[in-house]
Amino acid sequence: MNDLGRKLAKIAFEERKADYLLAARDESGNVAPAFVSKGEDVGDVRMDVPYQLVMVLTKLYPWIGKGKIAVVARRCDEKALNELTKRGIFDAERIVKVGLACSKEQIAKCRCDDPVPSKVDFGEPQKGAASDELAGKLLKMTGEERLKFWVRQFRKCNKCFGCTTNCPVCFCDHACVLEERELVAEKSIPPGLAFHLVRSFHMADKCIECGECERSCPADIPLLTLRKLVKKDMKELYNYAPGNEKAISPLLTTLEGDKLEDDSNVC
Amino acid sequence: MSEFKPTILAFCCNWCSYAGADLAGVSRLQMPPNVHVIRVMCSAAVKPEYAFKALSEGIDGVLVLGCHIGDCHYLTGNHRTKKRFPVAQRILKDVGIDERRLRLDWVSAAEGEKFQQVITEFVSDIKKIGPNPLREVKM
Amino acid sequence: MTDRVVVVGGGIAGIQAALDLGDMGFEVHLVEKSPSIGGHMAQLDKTFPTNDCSLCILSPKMIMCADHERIKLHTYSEIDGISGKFPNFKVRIREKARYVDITRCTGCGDCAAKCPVKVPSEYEESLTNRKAIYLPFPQAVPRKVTIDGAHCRMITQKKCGVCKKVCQAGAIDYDQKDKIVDIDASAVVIATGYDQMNVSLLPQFGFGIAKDVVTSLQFERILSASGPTGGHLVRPSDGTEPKTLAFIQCVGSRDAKTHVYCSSVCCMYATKESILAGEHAPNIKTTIFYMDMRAVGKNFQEFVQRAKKSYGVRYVQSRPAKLQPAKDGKGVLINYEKKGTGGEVAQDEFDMAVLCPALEPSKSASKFAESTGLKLDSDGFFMTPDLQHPVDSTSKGIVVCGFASTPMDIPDAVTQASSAAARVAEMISGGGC
Amino acid sequence: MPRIGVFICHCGHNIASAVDVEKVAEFAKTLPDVVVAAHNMYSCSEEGLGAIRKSIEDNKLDRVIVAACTPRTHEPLFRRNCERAGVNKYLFEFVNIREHVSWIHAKEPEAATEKAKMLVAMGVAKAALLQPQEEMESGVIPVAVVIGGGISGLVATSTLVSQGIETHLIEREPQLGGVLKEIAVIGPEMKKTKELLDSIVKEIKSSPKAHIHLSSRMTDLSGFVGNFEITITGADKCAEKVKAGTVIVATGGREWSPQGEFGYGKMPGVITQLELERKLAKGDVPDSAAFIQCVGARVPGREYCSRFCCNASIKNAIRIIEAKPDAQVTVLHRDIMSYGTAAEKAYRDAAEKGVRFMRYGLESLPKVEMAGDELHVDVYDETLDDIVGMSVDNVVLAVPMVPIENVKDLAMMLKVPVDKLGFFLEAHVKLRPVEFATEGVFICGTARWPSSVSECIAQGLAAAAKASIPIRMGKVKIEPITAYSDPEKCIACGNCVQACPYQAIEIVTSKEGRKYAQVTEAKCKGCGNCVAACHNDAMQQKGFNTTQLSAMIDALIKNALEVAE
Repeated sequence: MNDLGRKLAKIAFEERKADYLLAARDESGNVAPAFVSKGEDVGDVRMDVPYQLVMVLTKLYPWIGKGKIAVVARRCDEKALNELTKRGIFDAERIVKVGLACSKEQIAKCRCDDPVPSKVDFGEPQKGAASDELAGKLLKMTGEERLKFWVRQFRKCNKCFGCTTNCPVCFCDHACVLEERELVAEKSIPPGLAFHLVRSFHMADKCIECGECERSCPADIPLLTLRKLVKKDMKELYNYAPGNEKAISPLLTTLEGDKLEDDSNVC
Repeated sequence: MSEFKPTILAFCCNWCSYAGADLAGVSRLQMPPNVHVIRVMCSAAVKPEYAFKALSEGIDGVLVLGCHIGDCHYLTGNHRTKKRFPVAQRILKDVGIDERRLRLDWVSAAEGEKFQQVITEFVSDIKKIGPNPLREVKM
Repeated sequence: MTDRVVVVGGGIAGIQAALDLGDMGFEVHLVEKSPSIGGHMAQLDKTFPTNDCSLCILSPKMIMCADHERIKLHTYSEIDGISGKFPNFKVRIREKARYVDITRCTGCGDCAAKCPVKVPSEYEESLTNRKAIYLPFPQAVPRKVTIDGAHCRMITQKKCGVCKKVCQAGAIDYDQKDKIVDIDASAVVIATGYDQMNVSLLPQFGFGIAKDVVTSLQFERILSASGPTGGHLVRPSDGTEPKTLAFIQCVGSRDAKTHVYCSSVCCMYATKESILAGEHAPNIKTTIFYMDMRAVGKNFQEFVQRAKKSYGVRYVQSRPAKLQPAKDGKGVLINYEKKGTGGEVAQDEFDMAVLCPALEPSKSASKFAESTGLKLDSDGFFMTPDLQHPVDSTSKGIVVCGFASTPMDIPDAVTQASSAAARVAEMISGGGC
Repeated sequence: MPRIGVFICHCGHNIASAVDVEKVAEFAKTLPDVVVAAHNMYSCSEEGLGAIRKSIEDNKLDRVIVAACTPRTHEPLFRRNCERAGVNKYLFEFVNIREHVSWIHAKEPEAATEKAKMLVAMGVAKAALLQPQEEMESGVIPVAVVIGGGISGLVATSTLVSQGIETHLIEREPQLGGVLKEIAVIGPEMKKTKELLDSIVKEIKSSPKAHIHLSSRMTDLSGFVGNFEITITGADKCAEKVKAGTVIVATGGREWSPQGEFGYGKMPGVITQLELERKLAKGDVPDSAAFIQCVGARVPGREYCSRFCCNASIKNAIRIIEAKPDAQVTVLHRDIMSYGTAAEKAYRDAAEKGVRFMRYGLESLPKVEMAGDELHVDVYDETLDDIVGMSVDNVVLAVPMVPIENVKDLAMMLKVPVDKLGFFLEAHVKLRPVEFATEGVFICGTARWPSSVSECIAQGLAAAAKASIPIRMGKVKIEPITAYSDPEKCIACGNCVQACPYQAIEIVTSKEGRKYAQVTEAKCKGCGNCVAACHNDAMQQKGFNTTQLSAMIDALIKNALEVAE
């Protein structure tokens, strides 16, 4: 167990009274998830690789009947946990977060503008990236140019579902509607544009911009840029950023902050 | 190619806009023949996914017509429609499809003339915007 | 003791009573004297205080009534007489000749298009004409045409016959006669509603003298999108949009010379119509001349506040004495006493004025009153003396609901219709007291 | 494979004038699964319906499409017609080519015919995927529960039991009568309250069907129309469970207590209307009185008019003058709300008997002070443009009726809404005044809105009439357009639960421990909110499921876009 491991174990088990700890560690030169219970050796912890621990937690959680679970969480993981809690996947009391502030390189790779978790236990808090450079260029384009850009990008998609499988907040894995024939033209590779439009809509009120979809896409489609464009829309429309725990339930299905009588009822 | 005749899909709710469309018919209000109405029980039952499917496969315009806020037969159905569709419109814009191809509006059961006005306006808007580029672009 | 009930009057109260009784398992005969059920509510553009479109909420009930397997509609029919006593009444219904076979007519309206005879339309309060063969309004139930025998040239002078030629369904039958239908029923529900008082009896209010003085029902038709002006607020004299509008409350009501009672609904519908006028003509200046602004129901006071604040409606507490045409027959000059000036009379000019006439119980009901022991009060309303049974009339087995018993608004009329259904159920199945 | 029959209607020439009906019928024959396509003059007439039935039998059809007018009027007629020909009435699709085509494209026959073809193609695509449905029915327990033993609750109970319906009446006080008990005489006819209440209570007690629970409260309610389960907790804290088909809420209201207005609480002679009722009942009649109307009503924060206080003041003014003919009685008001026949007559009688009515405005409120041990009232009189003073034995404050204290938790328990003031919110303020949006729960009396005694009685009767309907019918019919979930696809994210306006969906756990969303069909109104909220098509709506609607879009794309090419 390296120093990081010892410090992590102390925070998780002693300070935060967790019964289990989920972190990423070094295993013969690779990085792998480690799930240890109190007292076990957590091994040589690694915090420099953007590992999707929340994905692992979603899979393990149903099998761990009771007890508190500590998990190393960057700011995007923390936001993912909030959105998943809102949708009944976890119950909040059983999850303990150990805050990891992302390094400059990681922030640059994700063009992340919100890299610092609410409680920082590891890493130095850095300033977020100003904005997604490609998104800026796209916004300046005309509609036709933008459409040409995205049609050329989505033509490379071979419907491998890498983006949905590795997305922490995309949890209808075994029944994703995008596999249904109706919504996306049958047997068509690349899938119709509807595939990406529908996915963008589903992500609109829960995408936490962890960048995993872009990293997992074999065709290097700038999916994170598309997510950031939609994020800007949600901010402008509803002043809402996915992942904020104050909003108790998913924005698009609730009537939060919506006055029920509307005097525009003038016909 | 002859003058562009748009193909438009409309979702009307059984209690208000579909009845408004009927009243426009009963009052013989003439309007362009490009809009095809699908009846649903409430505008809140219209999944934005339908609009994405239609627009990405060449339909030129999609219209969702619900009851006025406060008139919804199911109390708050149209509040959700009012919240969902602006997001769908913005996503179309982000991808480069003219978001005016998707329009949300309210028509009461007594507003035959408003139905005529919305249909006429939407068809002329779509004619100005032009054919849906995705019609030729086979992905 | 059968479980058959006759409901007299096809307005909102009659429709609601019929629906409730039908749902309770009784066999209902709903008798309506005009060609379609719906009553005055069908003429309204919107209803207070929510500004719901009146027909939007009424026509589903009309269709349910026509489609209900235990309700039989007798439209364009009148009650010739009611004999017998509870629980064995014999009700004689006269189904007036329509000269149209309603099993064949599909309400397509070709006949009306071709009919040469024009008659002032009752539904449009004589603002426009209908034909001698007509569908009262597009959403009429049943959606069948009727030949008005008094004006049809074929019936009166045996000339024309255009409608028969045009009718592809072969539904026209000029030799149709009135049909008498005798129903033995255990109970009768009276829901005959109201009619607007004839305001030409009060010449000081200028109706029929000043073209731009209209009744409130006429104003509803002017506001209605399916009305004669297509919903454009224009005044009768020159078809221009009025800039200033006046409402006169209590025309014939609360007046010892005509009717002592208060008609209960005029304050609220005047407020509603003033709001609608503000929506149709945004910079219109509206004044309501009232005595007491009786806004007593749910959200009614807020409705009045909304008229004052968002639509700038001016409420003047005064009872106008005289209305007369302004220069060259257009507009209206109104003389009224200015409050707080010790009786000084002012005269203002308005582009248009709306009279809110007293609402009288419909005359058709009083015909069979004596034969059934139904007593009417001094104003012509059916007496309902027993406080514990507010819908029971003075004749056992006959209940009264809606405006026929006392002035009330639509929610109270609908409530009383259900109360009438409860009383009938109590009397028939429960062996009520 | 479905066998589809398409029947295009001429509707005389209403459709045929703009739509080439034969061409549409020819086109319909080319559509997948269409076995026969015919057209007739009037599909809705007897022989039109007969022709369809015959074609169903001859061609062994199992899907029927009628292309004619609007489904909103004749859909039930054509559904019943299919049923008579042996086809499940929900394997029927109505295509509107009159109001939506021929009547609005009268001058463009080719375009109208093309559009009619498209709509028929979309109708056929949907019809092919329709599933047979049965109108669901759920039983109704023939018992009613009335909450609240005031005048409205009593009348509702008495009419229900005398219709032979078993009824439980729950009253939280040890005796029946509610607020009305404190009023000796009811205006304007001056009927004795005791006589009225005793007569109704006698009627209730004489029926074996009535169960009166005094000093009891409803502490829980679950279930839905037809089978509610209500827990009644008595004074001795023992809980009794009652099963019922329908519930009537008649919990009434209470008099608003002034917070020192016009010296209330400081000057002894300043009393509320109910306090005056108690004085008059004891025969303690003042020599002079000033009624002040709209105290705590029609003011910012409580804008509403409490409807009956003017008539109550007029009644009590007349009682004072009749007891003491030379008593000085003045009513200070901002409008006299004596609507209707009897109330307006009483207003005139009071004036004739010498009651003085003076109007005041919010800007010039009457002032009440003690002059020695005498109460003195000053009010600005417009007509005289001067202050008028009077000394009186009593100043009677006509205060509004307000909802009972615990109305919020009662509403939570019933899962019915209250408005911002705390009065219960009925289903529709104009046309469903005694029903809640939640089926099977009804409302009457001052819990809905302040009402006069005769109005409360009428509302009690009306609520009872509505409550008796499901019980008399013995079953509640549910149109099969309700939602249903596919447990395999559902991941229990709860989007649908939050989207449902009728709380008809809950997350349940299957035997194998898997969580999924389940719809209670009796509560579902078929709005489809949940379907749109569900991201992976686990939630579907009968008659409008996503496969059917997507097939309609496909049909439009296939037929319209290829034609346009």
